[in-house]
Order: sequence, then C-alpha cells, then structure tokens
Amino acid sequence: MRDMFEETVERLLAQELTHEVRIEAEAGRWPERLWSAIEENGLTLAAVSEARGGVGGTWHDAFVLIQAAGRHGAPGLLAETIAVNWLLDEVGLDPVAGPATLAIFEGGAEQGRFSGVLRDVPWLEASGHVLLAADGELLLFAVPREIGRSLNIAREPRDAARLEDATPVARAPLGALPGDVVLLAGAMIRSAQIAGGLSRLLDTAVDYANQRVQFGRSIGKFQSIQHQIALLAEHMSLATATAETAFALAATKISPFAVAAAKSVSSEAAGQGAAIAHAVLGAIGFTYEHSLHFTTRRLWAWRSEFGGQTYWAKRIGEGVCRAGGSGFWPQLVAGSVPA
Amino acid sequence: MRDMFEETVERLLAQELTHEVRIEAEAGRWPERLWSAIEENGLTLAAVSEARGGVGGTWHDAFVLIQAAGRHGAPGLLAETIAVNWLLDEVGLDPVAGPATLAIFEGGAEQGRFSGVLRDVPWLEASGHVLLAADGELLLFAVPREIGRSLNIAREPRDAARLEDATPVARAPLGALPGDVVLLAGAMIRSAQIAGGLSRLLDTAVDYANQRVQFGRSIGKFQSIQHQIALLAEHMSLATATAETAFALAATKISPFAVAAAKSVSSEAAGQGAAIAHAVLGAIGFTYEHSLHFTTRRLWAWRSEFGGQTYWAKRIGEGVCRAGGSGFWPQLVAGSVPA
Amino acid sequence: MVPSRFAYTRTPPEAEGFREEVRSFIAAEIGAISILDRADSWMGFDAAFSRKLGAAGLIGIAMPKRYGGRGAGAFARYVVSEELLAAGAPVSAHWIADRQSAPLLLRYGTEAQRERYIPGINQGTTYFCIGMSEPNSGSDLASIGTRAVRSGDGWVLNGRKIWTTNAHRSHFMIALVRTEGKSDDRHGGMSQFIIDLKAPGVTVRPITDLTGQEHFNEIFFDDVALDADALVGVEGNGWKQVMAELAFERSGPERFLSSHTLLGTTIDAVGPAPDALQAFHIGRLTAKLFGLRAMSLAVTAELDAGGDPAWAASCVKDIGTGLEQELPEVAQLLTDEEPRIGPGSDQAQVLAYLTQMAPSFSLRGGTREILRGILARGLDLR
Amino acid sequence: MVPSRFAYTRTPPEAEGFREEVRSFIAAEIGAISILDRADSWMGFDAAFSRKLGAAGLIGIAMPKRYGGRGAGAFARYVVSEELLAAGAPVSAHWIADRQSAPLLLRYGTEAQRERYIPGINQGTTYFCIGMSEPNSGSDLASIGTRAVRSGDGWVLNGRKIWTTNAHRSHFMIALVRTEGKSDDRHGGMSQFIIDLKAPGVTVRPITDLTGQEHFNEIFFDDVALDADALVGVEGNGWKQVMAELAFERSGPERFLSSHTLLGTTIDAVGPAPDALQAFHIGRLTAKLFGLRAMSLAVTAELDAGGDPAWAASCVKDIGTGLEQELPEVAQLLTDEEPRIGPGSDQAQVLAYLTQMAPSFSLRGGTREILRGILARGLDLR
Repeated sequence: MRDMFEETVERLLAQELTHEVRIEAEAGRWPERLWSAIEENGLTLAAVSEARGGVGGTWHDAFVLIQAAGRHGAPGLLAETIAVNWLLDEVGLDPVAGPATLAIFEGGAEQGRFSGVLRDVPWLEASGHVLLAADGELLLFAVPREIGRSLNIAREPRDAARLEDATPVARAPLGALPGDVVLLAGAMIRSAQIAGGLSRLLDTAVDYANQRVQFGRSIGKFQSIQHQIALLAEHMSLATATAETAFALAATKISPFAVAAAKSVSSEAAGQGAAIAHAVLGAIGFTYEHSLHFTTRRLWAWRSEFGGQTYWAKRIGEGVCRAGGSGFWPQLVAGSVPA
Repeated sequence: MRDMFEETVERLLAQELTHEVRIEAEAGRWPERLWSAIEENGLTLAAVSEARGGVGGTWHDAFVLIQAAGRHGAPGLLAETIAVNWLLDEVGLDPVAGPATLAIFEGGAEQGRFSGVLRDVPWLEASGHVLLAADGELLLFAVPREIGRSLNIAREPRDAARLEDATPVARAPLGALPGDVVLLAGAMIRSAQIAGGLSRLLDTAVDYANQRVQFGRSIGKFQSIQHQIALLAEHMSLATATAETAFALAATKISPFAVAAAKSVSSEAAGQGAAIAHAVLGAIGFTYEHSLHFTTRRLWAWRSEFGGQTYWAKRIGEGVCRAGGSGFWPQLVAGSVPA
Repeated sequence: MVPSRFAYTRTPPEAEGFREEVRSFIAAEIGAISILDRADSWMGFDAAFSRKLGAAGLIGIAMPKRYGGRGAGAFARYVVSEELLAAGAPVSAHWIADRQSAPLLLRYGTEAQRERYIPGINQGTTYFCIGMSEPNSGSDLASIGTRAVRSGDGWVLNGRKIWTTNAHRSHFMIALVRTEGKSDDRHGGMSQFIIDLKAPGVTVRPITDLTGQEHFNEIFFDDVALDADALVGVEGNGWKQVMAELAFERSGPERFLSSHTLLGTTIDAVGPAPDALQAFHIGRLTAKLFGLRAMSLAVTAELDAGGDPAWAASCVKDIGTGLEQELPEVAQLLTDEEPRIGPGSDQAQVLAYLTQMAPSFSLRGGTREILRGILARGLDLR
Repeated sequence: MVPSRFAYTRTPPEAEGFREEVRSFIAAEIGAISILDRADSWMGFDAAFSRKLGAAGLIGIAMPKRYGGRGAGAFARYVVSEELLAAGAPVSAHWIADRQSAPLLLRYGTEAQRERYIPGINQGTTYFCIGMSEPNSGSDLASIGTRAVRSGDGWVLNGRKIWTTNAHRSHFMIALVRTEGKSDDRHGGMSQFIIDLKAPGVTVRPITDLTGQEHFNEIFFDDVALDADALVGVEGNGWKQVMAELAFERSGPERFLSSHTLLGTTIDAVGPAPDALQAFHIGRLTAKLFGLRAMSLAVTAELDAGGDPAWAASCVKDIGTGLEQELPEVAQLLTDEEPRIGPGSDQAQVLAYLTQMAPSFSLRGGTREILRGILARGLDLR
C-alpha cells in the first residue's frame, strides 16, 4: 500500500505542482487544480477504512503521503485533510468531502453549543470543515465566516476565528484517543512534512555540490562540504525514522511519547538542516529565484507549529523525571514514556 | 608589570613544574619545591600593594599569572593564594604567608564565633589559611583539623570541613566588595585558568597536526582538522578576552556581570576545546602517557567549580530579563548588567 | 602561539564623549522606525535617515575635518557605530561608504578623489557599494574576470559583478577588476576603480532574495568608459589594497549586532521572570556578546595602532557570524510565538524576518570556510 | 536519494520473548555491580559475569545450537544486547567474541575452527580481541605493515598492533595482516588470522589510559609461528572480510548506550520536578535516543535480510557517537554536582568517569571523519 501511495503522490505532485502554483499559493490563491487531482486520486481518504468509502490504508501507510507533501512543499491541506479523515474514521464518523483542517480549541460548551477561540489554524479560510477535540469528544464544525488571517514564514495561512454558540456538524466520543489528539495529530503531520522537506534539501545540496566548481574542483570534493552534507543526511534520517515510528505506533494506538519524540527531533533537524543547505548553496540559495527557500521557509515554519521543540522535549523530560531513572529504559523500549 | 609577571612565571614553571611533580601532586603530594620557588619570587603577593609588603601589581596584572598557572596545570594554590592576598589587601588586611585557599561558607555567627560548613574547598588540607565572606565581613581562618577529602577530575583535592565556634585570625568589613565576593573571585581565577589551559590545548593540537601523517600527508592539511583547530582558537580567544575583561574591571570595581560572563564563556569553551583537542589527537591523546589529559581533565574540573556555566548564565539571564530589552544595551556596554 | 592576544581595551574618554551624542540623536529618531525596519538595521536603506545623521555630524567620525569629518579616532567611530546598530537604526545607505570607501580613498586615493567623494559620504548623501564577487568566482576572488583595458588616458571596462549589496541604490561602486592578463601570482594584475553607476554601459539588475526584498544586485559593464582618475591607488595593487580593507570589514560591531533587535524582542517576549531554559540561553548569549565586543575593541586598537590584525578580525567575524546565526535558532526555542509574516507581535515578526536573513550573515565578508582557512593558516597549520 | 530509508522495524514476538529472560538475569545480578562498573558497561571486563551469562544461555543468541548457541535470530540477539547495555552490565569480556569473532568464524571459518572456538565463546569463557590499527596507520588501515610469511604449512608473523581493546585479558586475537607484498589494489594482499595470545613471540603491553585504567594494548609479534588453520577465510581476502563485519560493528546498541548509566543517574539527580532547562535537555536526549534505536533496528533488519547496510550503519554510529559524547556535556549543565573521582554521589562519580571516557567513543569503530567520508561517498558526492 505504501509503495502505491508513494508512486501516486510523487507522480501527481510532479505533474500538478508547478513553480507557478507554488508562487500563486504564497500570494494567497488556493491551488484548485492541484486539489482536484488530489481528491480524484483518493489521497485525502488514504487512512479511511473501506467500509466508510476510504482507501483502507493505515495511518502508517499515510506517512509516505504526508512526507511527500512536505518534500514538495505542496500548498493547501493535503496533510491536514488526511489527518482529519483518519481521526473521523477512528471515532466511527464518515470522512468529509473537500479540504478540511484541524485546530486547537480554547473555550467551552454550553448545552451542546461551543464558544471559544481557534488560533493558528492552517488554511482555515480555504477549508470546508475544521476538526477539534473538546470535552472528551471529537467535533467537526463548518468553518466560521469571520476569519483573521496571518501567515507563517512560508506564507501559508495560519488563521484565527471564534466559535460563538456553534453546533458541530458531526461529533463522537474520543474513546481510546487521548484528549489532546488534535495537537498530537498536528505534530505528527508536521514531523512527517519536515522529514520530507529535509530529503528535498539533501537532494538539492548534493546536486549543487557536485555541479558547482570553486578553486578548480567541484565543492562536493571539499571535506568541509562533505561533512556538512553527511550531517544533513544524519538529521534527515533521524527525523524520518522517528516520525515514521510515531505514525507506525499510532496506527495501532497513539503514543504521545513517540509523537513528542518525533516533533522534538524533527524540529531540531529542520533548523540544522536548513542552515546546512543554505551554507552549502551560498549566495545562490539566498535568492528568490532558486527554489531552495520554498523548502527552508517551510521547515522554519513547521518546526514551531503544533508545539515547537521546547514544548515537546519538556513534555518528555517532565514525564521521564516523574518516572525516575529506573523506569526509564523499559518505558523507552515500550514507547510508553509518560509524555 | 604584566610582561614581567608573565616572564617570571613562565620561567619558573618551566623550571620547576616537571612531569614528575604533576604526577606526584595527583597522587596527593604537596609540591613543596615548586611552592617555595613561587613564594620566593613573590608571585603570591602579586596583587598586594607595596605598602603591605606586596609587589604592587593590580588584579588585572595578576591575570597573566593565573592564566599561566592554568596553562601549565600548576598543582597547588598559586591562583587561590594570589586571590586571597588580593582580597585581604582590598579590605586593608595584611597578606598571609604560605598557601591559602578560599571557600564558600554555609553557616552563621554567634558572638563573633563562626559555625558551619565549608565544601569543595581547593587543597584545604594543604593550606595555612582559608578565606571566606559572611555577615558583611571578609574573614580569615586557620584551617580546621578535621578534613574530608575528595578529588576533582584532575585529582586536585576539593576538601570539606566544619567550623565550630571558630574565631577568625583576621577580619574586616567588605566595604565596597559584594557579599558573594569569594564566589566571584573563585569564578574569576577558574576562568583565567581555563583560558590558560585552552592556550596549551591549542599549541598541542597544532604541533600534533603538523607532525602526524595519515593518508600520505600531515593531518594539519585536512580541512576538517583545520576547521576544528580554528574553532578551538576561537573558543580560546573568546574565553581569554572575556576573562581578562573581568579581571581588568575588577581591578577598579568588581563587575559581577563580567565575572558571570567570563565563567559562562570559559566553562563552555573548556568542554568544546577539550573535545576538539581529543578529536585531533585521537588515540594518542587518550593515553596516560601523553600529557594532553593533564590539561583536559583540569578543564573538565574547573568548568564546574565556583559555579558552572548554568549557574552563571542563569544569573545573567535573570538579571537581563528583570531589566528588560530597553535597558539591555547600555548595561552591556557599562558592564553593569544586574547579575 | 596565536597571532593575537586580544588585549583588554577600554574605549578612551574622548570616544565615550560621542556616546551621549549619538544616543540623543537615536532617541529622537528611532521612534519613527518600525520594529521590522529596526530588525533590518545595517541592511536597512533609509536615505532620509542617513542624511539626518550626516547633518548631525555622525558620519565620518574618524575622517579629517577638512573633508567634513569629525577628526576623531577609531574608537569614537566604533562607539557611534555600535550605538546605531544596537538601536537598530537603518544605516545601510551610508554604511559601506563610511566604513570602507572613505578610508580607502583617504589611504590610497588622490587629493582630488578625496575632495570629490568624501564630503558627500560624510553628509550622508553619497553612497558607495563594493564590487567583488562574480558569477563564477564564488569565494575564489582570484578567479575574477571583469577587466579594464587601457584606452587613451583612461580605461574601458567589461564584465559583471554579482551579490553587490545596495548597487541599485548607490551612486558609485568601487570594484576590484583585472587590469593585466594572467600573471604567475594568482592575485597579481588587479586594480580598484571607482565606477559611476549612472555611466553609460552600466546595467544594475536587483536580485530578489528569499524574503522578497532586494538587497543584492548583479551589475553588467558593457564598454564602460573610465577616466584616468577612476583608478584608486596603484595599478596592479588592487588585491593588496582590498586585503588591507578586510580587517576593517571583518572586525566591526556589525559582525555581531546585525540581529541584535531580536535579542531585545526576545527578552521582552520572555518577560521579567524567565524560566531556567530562558534565563540560561539569554544569559549565555549575553555573555558571548560581551566577550566578543571585547575582542572587537581589541582589534580596533590594533588597527588604530597601524597593525594588520587580519587573523584577529577573521576570528571576530567567524565567532560573530556564529552568534548571529545562533540567535534566531535559540529565540524560537524560548517562547511559543510562531514566526509571522505580516500582522503579528514584534517577536513573531522579527523572528520570521531574521530567521530568513540569517543565512546571509555567512555570505558577506567571507564564508565560514574561508575564515577558518585563514585562521588555520595563521596558526601555522601545514 | 539516500542509501537507506531506515524503514520502521518492530522487534518480532519471538525476539521479545528473550527480553523477560534477560531482565530476570539482570535483576538477579546487577545489585552486585557498583555504579561505576555499570558506567563502564561494555568497556567493563568481568569474567565471572560473562561466565554466568554464558551459563544462563545468554551469549551466542544467534549462533546455531550445535555450537552451543540459542539458534535464535538477529533481533533476539539485539534484545539481549540492548537490555544488558541499558542495565550497565559488565559485558566487555565476551562482547567482541560474541559480536564479531563467532559470526566471522560462522561465515568464513572452517568447521574445525567453529567447533574449536564458538562453544567457548558461547559459554562466556573464551575471549577474543580484534587486531586492526598499527602505530603508524591510524585511520588509514590500508597502510598496515604487520606481515605473515609462509613457512612450511603455516606462517610466521612479525609486526605489531596497537589500540587493541582487551588484548591483555583475551585468549585470542583475530588480526588483519599483510600476506603479500604491495599490490596495486591498496586493500589487496591482506588476510585474517587467529592468534593465540599465549603463543611464543607474542608480547602484550597494556596502555594506561587517561583515567589510569587499562583498556587498550600494544601487541608485538616476533616470529610468531601460525599453524595452517590459523587463517580465517581466504588468503588475500582479509580486507573484504573485515569490511563485511563493519556494519555489525557500527550499528549495534553499544553505539548509543555506552554512556547510558549517566542518563539514569542524571534523571535521578534532577529528581521528579525538573526545571525547564533540565526537562528540555532530558527530553531532547530521550527523543534522540528513541529515534536512533529505531534506526539501529532498521539496520538490524537489513543485515538480517542479507543486505549490506554499510552506509546506514555508519550513519547510526556517527549519530550515536554524537549522542554519547553530548551526554556528559549536557549532564554537567543540569545539576550543581561537581564531578568527583573517588568518594562522591553516584552522579558525581559517573559524570567524572564518563566525561573522561567520552573522547574514546569516537576512536573505536571509525573516527567521525572516516564515517562522514563514508556517508558523503554513499550520497554520491564527487
């Protein structure tokens, strides 16, 4: 399943995700054509059971799709919609049609109606629905009318809105899912996107180093460049392995620790990897014309979203210290460190 | 004055500080001959005014002596005794004869008699006197009889003792000196020693890299080795400049901020520098036979003493945040950040 | 032994006298500068600001009075520079002219050149840029191919320069170009020229950077006629003249204060009661900054005494670059603020901007590879 | 494209079955091991412990039963290894024999060699060391000069090896030596031999390390007579045989768990309510460790499937070395405990010991330069 997913998404994004689509999306235009192709290929239903009209892949299978979305810097809500539909499926709800997003909710409910604030929500204005967790339930809302817009470093919309006595269009108890499942899902997709973005950086850095000549030889022959790129490959590999582990475990049961580890590792790798790629590419990589920044700006944005490294590392550290030195290893092996 | 000091101490240590003296000192033997030479040359009175029988150098002048003590890993109390006599002079007391040390005191006074604990005191057993600050006074005590011994990574004694109703042999109000002046003086001497140790590491690494041949050329020709040693030179330079600044300011008025900066920077440089030197020297540098570890073990020990990097960096950070962003720059320039 | 001891240097009282003067100027002007423009600081081009600064007598501090300077010393210039940068003043318009071009002309230029250019520089109305890199030279400056060929009394210039900061907003460029064929000495046969950027045959193409702004340019020279007095210093001596500038270029406070605004916004975003992680990192960076400033002052003293502290300057630059590039990385760890383009808190905006600009800090004035190579050679590694 | 995807790998249930077994063994034995000996762990030589472990059937997990092994798979061996290391068990006596020598003999050895050596290895009573580096070879193994010359049915060995771990306490060495003159191929003409360390002409000189302990040795061979069956595998094939071992050597849990005891003592020294700095660093290192273990398991799966994950193994080793060397550096930032030799708290003792040992983590199994060179070549940098 994973191979098929990967082939489909790579083919699709290679076809539809032109440089122009990227530039227009950063100027605020929703990538309509790309999105239609994504939906037609069933990618948004990747992790939805066949019984509910999905493709029947697991959340682990979906990892390669979200990684590819990160590798190509796909604008729009591919990653978020896959996650929303996976979570809906997990609690026994049907998937949504069209782009959907997910949000952390600060507020409360009165007689089944919800009021409160949604902040830093990916592409909220372009979404049909927004998913959130509150009061032990997973809740799906139509997107509110009034939207406050803001942009991350990659000029991806991170919107804000208020719910005022809003009624969900679908709801179901969280069941076995943790109360902060939306945050965990958001952190997982960002980790996978970062892993994908890092793989793009690595390809770019290797190609450039082999082709660029200085002091009479390709810069890829310089030990300093070689070592920096080796380090980039290490960051990429560690981020990818940690993120995939979080997805693989969550396909059975979400491990908040594995998610925290994935986001801590990938957020650190994002910064280090971007710095290395820019150092290798030098002045060329600092121009708007070169595509490098379409990846590095995303890495700089994604590392802070759904909790940055500090948030997640502290969660782990607090759990580890609570459990003490003797409990550490068995919990690490089981992926059950309290976090 | 500084040039003369430097010449004297370098000549003296080159003569007296043999490999055997170092090894014996680590086995617990006080370096008697070395110490006599130090006292005969008046080095322990370097920062004592001529009126009190000293050499009349400033605390800034003493920097090069303590740096040299660090460069050569001189066993015993050269650095500490210079500091003790400087502080005695600052409060109008006569210097002591023989080795002296300084300690952080946890305890209190009743009717002029002091009871409490001294911990992690350098070479307490070998000292004639121990200096501490309490109750707004600088206090000089004879060394207690019962001593609990322990060793730092360099096998330098870091002793513990109790004062029980002890009467100081000399005392004077702190006057303009801060209440934690003993801690500040200790941190300053360790910073200068670390700067000296780093300069030794740099010399060792450069010599080795130029002489060791691998893959058909001296390893000093490899870009990776060059860059690591360049980084070592940077750490050394930054640590030295910051430490010297703390001494220079303290010659007029102690700047707790400058001291904190010196110990924060030098403690970080100690770890980084030691790691680089060991990476460059490889297996040879890991043997007891090679002298490298006489320096690196001292760096690993000194960075934690009289407050490690975390203690001092946090002191600065807390002061900076209290003052806020707008007060930051003027205080930095004045060396008056509250810390 | 290292090539420099970075001996402790106190700014002399006469230099400190300038501090209050420049602080008063800043206090009056800085309110009108947005937080994002302050984040730009020495990359921020503001001709009106430079003009006011010149009118206030705060450019050309170390230039002789006969050229409209203040006739003060290197430390006075240092004090004024660091205060402007620390405040985030937009100094980019006049910065290179003041730091590099005027001193170069004072040292190597003819009296006519000095009289022609330096007063305008000091008034904050004449702006210079420096033409060094070329499309295929990268860090390897010895490989440049732009060439001036003798023609009558003057020269004809052909070739192109790239990554030239502010060329699109400057009046003149001082360029390093080839004036002879290949010589045995890789660095021989080069000369420095002053080029009027409005002269026929000069085309300036701004390069949009990843933030969408234009700081850098590509400049094309097609048969550009240069008068005899366009030559700076001695023909064929260009490489040596350029190398002598480098210590000035690499050791100044702009090498560690160009992302300084972010330190201030981070301190304020953290607030008066930091947790241990926040206090540690803010304290650690502050300590480094304090020590690095001491090193930079020591290099200033060496320069002032007529020394050639090329090694020490490279050391300051490389540590400074590390510190500046580390700052956004640390800042994003210390608060939950996500970086934002457009509307957002001061911290969110400044963090977004300087995170993106940080890669450029190791482009200007020598990559880290180049600098560390210089440091290694200076340590006698062979 | 990178040479390895490090695909998610779950330890199979039959392997997990060994976990409780080894944990029970550890629970019974670890109480007698001091905290400092636990810090030593895979560098800690304890023949009595190895014998007990062998008697309990916990050595030779992946070896065939006919040689006294357990006949289980690579993952079962992995589980037992990581549990022993995580607990700080002193496994050094049998470690290299179990990890490298027995698998080498199983793959390349004769039946007679297998029957002679492997059972003793599995009983925890026969110890091997590996002779690779020589005084002038350093990281450049192709330059070794120790040589075996044919003599009758056997060979005569002359030369010396250095930095050989445990040679002074092992029974046998497997050495890479030259058996032909210089060949065009820098790596040709080498062979592997089993050398009885009590044989005439073998002199073992322990090298005291900076902690005052003896882990490494220098070994001199003076006309050492080797029987025909001392040769392992094919004459002249030594380099290839050695390279095939490297992935096993570089990807195992000892590449990131050798300073693990310090993580435990640090967690306990910090206590249940960490401040932000402590929580951040402990969490950050834990996250890395978790991800690195996933990578290491992925390499185990590749090895188990008969692949040659040399690149992936080097990647694990280099990240692991970074993590292990970072741990004492971070630990000393997190508490006020000064490191102590001799009397002191667990944290003070373990910190002192591992701070000193940390430089050796990048000596064994390839320096970081060598590993990063391998990574760069695998990425097709040219």
